[in-house]
Amino acid sequence: MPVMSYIQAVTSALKEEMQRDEKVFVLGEDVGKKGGVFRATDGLYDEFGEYRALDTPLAESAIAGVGIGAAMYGMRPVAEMQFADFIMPAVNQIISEAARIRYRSNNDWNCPITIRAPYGGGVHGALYHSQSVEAVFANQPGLKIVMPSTPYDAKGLLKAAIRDNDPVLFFEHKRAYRLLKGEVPEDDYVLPIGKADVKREGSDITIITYGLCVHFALQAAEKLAEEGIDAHILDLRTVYPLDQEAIIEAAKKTGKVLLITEDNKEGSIISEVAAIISEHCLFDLDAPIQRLAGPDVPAMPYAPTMEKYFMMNPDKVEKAMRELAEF
Amino acid sequence: MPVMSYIQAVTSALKEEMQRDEKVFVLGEDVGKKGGVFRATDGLYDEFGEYRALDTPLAESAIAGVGIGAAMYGMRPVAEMQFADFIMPAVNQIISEAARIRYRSNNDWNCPITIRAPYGGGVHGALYHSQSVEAVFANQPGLKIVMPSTPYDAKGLLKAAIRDNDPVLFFEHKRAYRLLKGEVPEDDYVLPIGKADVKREGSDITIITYGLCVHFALQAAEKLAEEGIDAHILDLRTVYPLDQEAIIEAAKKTGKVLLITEDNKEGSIISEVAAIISEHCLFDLDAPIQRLAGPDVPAMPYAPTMEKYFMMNPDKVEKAMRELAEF
Amino acid sequence: MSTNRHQALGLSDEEVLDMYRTMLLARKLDERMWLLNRAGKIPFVISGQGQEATQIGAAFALDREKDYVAPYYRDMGVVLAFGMTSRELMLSAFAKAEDPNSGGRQMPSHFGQKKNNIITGSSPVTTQVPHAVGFALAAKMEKKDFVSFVTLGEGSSNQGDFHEGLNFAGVHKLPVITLVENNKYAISVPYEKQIAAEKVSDRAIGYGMPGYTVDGTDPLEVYQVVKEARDRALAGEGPTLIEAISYRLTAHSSDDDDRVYRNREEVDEAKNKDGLYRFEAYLEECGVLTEDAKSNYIKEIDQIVNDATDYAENAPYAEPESALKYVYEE
Amino acid sequence: MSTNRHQALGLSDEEVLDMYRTMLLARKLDERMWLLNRAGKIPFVISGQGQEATQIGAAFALDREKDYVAPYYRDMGVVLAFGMTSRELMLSAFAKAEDPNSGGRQMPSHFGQKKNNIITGSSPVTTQVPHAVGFALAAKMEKKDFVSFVTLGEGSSNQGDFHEGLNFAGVHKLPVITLVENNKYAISVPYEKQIAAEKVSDRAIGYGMPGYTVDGTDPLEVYQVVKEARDRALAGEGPTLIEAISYRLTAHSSDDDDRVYRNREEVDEAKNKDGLYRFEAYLEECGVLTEDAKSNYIKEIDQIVNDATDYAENAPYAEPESALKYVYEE
Ligand SMILES: Cc1ncc(C[n+]2csc(CCOP(=O)(O)OP(=O)(O)O)c2C)c(N)n1
Ligand SMILES: Cc1ncc(C[n+]2csc(CCOP(=O)(O)OP(=O)(O)O)c2C)c(N)n1
Ligand SMILES: [Mg+2]
Ligand SMILES: [Mg+2]
Repeated sequence: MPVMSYIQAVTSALKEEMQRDEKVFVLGEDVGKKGGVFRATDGLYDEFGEYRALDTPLAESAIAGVGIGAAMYGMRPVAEMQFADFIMPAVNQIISEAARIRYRSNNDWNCPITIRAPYGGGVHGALYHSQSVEAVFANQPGLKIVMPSTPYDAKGLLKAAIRDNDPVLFFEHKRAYRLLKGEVPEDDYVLPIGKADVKREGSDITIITYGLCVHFALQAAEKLAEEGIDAHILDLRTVYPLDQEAIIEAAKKTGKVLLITEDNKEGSIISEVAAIISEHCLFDLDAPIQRLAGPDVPAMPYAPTMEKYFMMNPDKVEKAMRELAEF
Repeated sequence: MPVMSYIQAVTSALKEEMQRDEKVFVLGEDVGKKGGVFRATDGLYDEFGEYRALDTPLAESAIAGVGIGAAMYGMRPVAEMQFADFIMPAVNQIISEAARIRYRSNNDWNCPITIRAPYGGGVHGALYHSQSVEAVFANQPGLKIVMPSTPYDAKGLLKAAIRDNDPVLFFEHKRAYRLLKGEVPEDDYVLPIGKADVKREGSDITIITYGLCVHFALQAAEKLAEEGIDAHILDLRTVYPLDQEAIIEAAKKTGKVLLITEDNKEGSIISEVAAIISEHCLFDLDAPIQRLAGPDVPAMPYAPTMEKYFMMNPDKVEKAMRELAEF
Repeated sequence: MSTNRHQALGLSDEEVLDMYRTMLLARKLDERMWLLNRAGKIPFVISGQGQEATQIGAAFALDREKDYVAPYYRDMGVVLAFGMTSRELMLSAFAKAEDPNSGGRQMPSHFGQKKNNIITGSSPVTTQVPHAVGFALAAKMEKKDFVSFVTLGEGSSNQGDFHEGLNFAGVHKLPVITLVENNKYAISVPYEKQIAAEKVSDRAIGYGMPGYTVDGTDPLEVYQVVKEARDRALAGEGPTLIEAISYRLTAHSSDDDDRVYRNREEVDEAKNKDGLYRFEAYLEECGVLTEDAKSNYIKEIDQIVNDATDYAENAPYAEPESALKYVYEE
Repeated sequence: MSTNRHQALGLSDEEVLDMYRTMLLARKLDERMWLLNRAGKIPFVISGQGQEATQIGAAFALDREKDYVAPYYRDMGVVLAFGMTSRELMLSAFAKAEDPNSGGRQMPSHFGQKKNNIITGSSPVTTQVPHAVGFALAAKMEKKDFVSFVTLGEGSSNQGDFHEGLNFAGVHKLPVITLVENNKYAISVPYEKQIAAEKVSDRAIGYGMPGYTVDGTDPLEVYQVVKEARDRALAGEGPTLIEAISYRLTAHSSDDDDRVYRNREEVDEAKNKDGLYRFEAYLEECGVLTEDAKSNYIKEIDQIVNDATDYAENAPYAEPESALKYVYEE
């Protein structure tokens, strides 16, 4: 199997889906001629032409809203928000419209749009190019939110998102783009949206996380394995709606649970994970449910000192894992 | 003490603050001549003139954004979103701007805006005039979100919000407006933002909730008291950031916790409450943390059958409380 | 008979009678809904009274088989013209399960019906503008010969989505027609407190498209401008912005009391210029509408409205648990 | 000496020399930042090169004691004119604790400094437009004699906030001046794929305000139009929309490679029309700027830039834990 970077996996998913289905097209700021500011849509303009790799005006609500209209017609738009931080002007279109179209029309209409956006920090992006925004949308039935942690998952889940008949938000960690590499099949494959994935089997402590933090947890787990601490790592992959069954199973497996997110702590995805566990497996727990997250400040600062203080990393994860194991 | 309805409490808070401080003004759609679609700003146009009770164009991002600008200058704008559902076009201004102004300027600038909006269902408002929207904002440090449950709290907290030097979202339950009446002092008073409030002392089960659901819980508690079930009821009042101390204390008090929200369940305010409890008082619990919430569908339908199915009410609360007591 | 205005536009007598009948039907259904609301039978009405001429004039200029419409809540005239039935409208007013718009999930006048090319709408105003642009983009990409047509109130033209949607359409010369139904108020707020432009159509130049302001109480004037816009759109010449000026004859909705913010003289004056009755007079004048035909229409429509009301009133609500359905594909 | 252009505008020789010096300083600081970036010393630069004439022409037409500015990320010229120092700008480029804009929290060029009436800005484009309108609303309510001034790129004028903000200002005739710095690209997307209007200023009529398009490489032309706009604003005549046409001489930012989407000839042609050097030539022609004075400026500025760089490079970062401060009032 060829080895690909995370962003190559994204690009190849887009390309293959566009080859497979004429209705698939990408739209967004600089996605055409330039091939995207991260080059995720590189080559699509040349291969598929101006309209299927459409440079839009700088207007996120229109990118989402025009995409929603095209999706209702029967196209398969893949809209790009240049940075996840800039999805905010499109919130009304996403929450009030995309998420509610099937429901409000009693199944008469549907909205098969995919909205991709690079999220996350550790790239000197400062307050507005580093954020995790999933929590804003993770209370909106009708939406699905996918956040893959590996090139393999990125490709298989992006294909699934594009083929899904409902709106999917697809957040890609921008630091993962070139940092993470992995084997990706050349054949067409899709992975199931809505299913978490065990990334490491273990028996001492359970880590539940998603996105780039999966990578940090795996790194930390290798180190802790040398000390005889055996971590079970569940990758949520779809952060909304959550895979309750997998969460419950993973929590019960070890009875000691650490939840990790790069986002601010209060009101994050892992709050819901904690709530599910405390609702369903309270008596299986041997330790309080631990949460490791960004501090509750608006977003990570630019200066390296403060960025590092905010940003998740393997050391912070390792420390929290060890503490839990020792509980 | 005079008895006032919830909406009268809101109106009198606005009026008194406008009398007290010339910098305070209200702006929004139909808040001037008409006095608001719910009449929350009734009389302000006549007393304070066109500009201090300002009818704006129909454009929520401008209502928030112009208010934010005026607040940075040093005014005390109280912006009204006609329905909480229509706050969505203003999300970018609220999250990217209001919430981050103090932080991003390293304390050089601040943004003392209050944004009021009627939320909640049970009024035949259907999908877009019934929603709880607090979860969208409850992951944004820099913001405070206040949701009062009584006329007394509404007045004291709205005054506190207006005097607060940071942005406050103030959500008023539209069904509470005329349903709830209570004693409200004639003198000036403020209540602390960020503090939960015990609305009923009890020893068997702990209910933690906010908004109109406090009222339902109190009603149910009276009934259950006859059966010898003694409920402790904590009203969050400020749903972001949460009053962790009060939550932990209330949970420990009885060891049996029921969390209630009218919002959809997954990713709601009570998910964070559950996470706090499971992090801090796991070994004090005698039962799994129960959550009672709206179903995970986009929003409540219009037809009375389906609306009732979605909407929280005293019977649903009573049933959940009884089940928990019997656990 | 000398050529009259509608013949000059290429409209047959049959067609204008059909227009008249549809306007009258919209008005009568609307009036009935207010009665039902005042009788406590339906919780909410929001009304198109005073705007029927705009709506019918526009809808008849479209290809009602091919074109897609994204109407707003006052557009009963548009959806009737596009094939929604009186029963269906009443089912929606009563929030019954059989309502094709939403199965009773949405408030009345939140239209949507795929089989009739009516795009589902919501309450937050102006979100439909980018949607219509999206349909037009699909038409261009797929080389289909339809246009999309979207309406909104003049107050709603102040939303960001209006600007973003129209500019997108202008840049890509998409076949979309935007009709602003300027009824002079946004709830209580009059035009001059809403919009700084003298005319809403003054905004067109900012989006590189032609803009027109027409008398929205004259269905033929609206017909003509929409027809021309449609021709341009199909010829690849891109979008058009149209403002049709009328007046909101009722309160904003059944929840509103308009006496607080506008005086009766103003309303009465507008009632004297009611487009429905002026069109009626025109058709009578040019001999197309006879006394007999008119009373037949009135009788027929009365029956239709009664039938629709009875049918809808007796229809069942959706089951409570059906509230759980159709969040995602099933 | 016969009257020259700047005297006709009421600008003294001293003032135009000050303008020139500020333009040159902005350019030199900017160039240094690119060098620092390429040397790996600062992670990011976003540049005003090519737009200094617009910025300085505009800023000098304002009352720099009273007026409030909401600049966008290319506006180094504006903030220098409003009193931000070279050291302060470099502190921001190096993300040091002493940076007055944000204490090193924001990327460089995210300006804000209360004592100099520079309103704090963010990355999401166009949000500053409603803010400036809010300041103007405050001026009107409080009967103060200041105006607010806001800038943005032409691509950013497609955001909903532009529309909503300008219409609000137009309806209430607020003293706000909106300057669109049209540098012909939004990152890689050229004007014609961004904006359907022939000119951005064509949008003014839709907001009931005058609109002007001027040559943004000529500081005097910009000065004049902003001055007139300010006079109108103070006279209660409301807002103005100004478009100043220039060209982005650098890539979008230090992260961008512009060779993918525009050819070198186009860039070179624009460099030949560089407003800074054309203004220099003008001042030399009319005898205001001597060879001596010029080389003194260059020397002085070189020193300033060196000093600022050294100072900022050696300044400390904020403590890690200070990331926790100032979420709310403390
Ligand atoms: C985003 C949003 N904000 C507020 C409302 C509440 N609202 C419903 S209709 C309306 C006025 C609309 O005025 P206009 O666009 O002129 O249309 P008209 O009702 O006059 O036909 C308002 C403020 C809404 N539906 N959506
Ligand atoms: C809301 C938002 N979307 C996207 C971006 C990313 N972005 C930064 S600058 C820019 C282009 C801006 O173009 P223009 O307004 O013409 O200003 P210029 O950079 O040319 O001066 C884009 C797309 C952003 N900052 N904010
Ligand atoms: Mg109107
Ligand atoms: Mg530009």
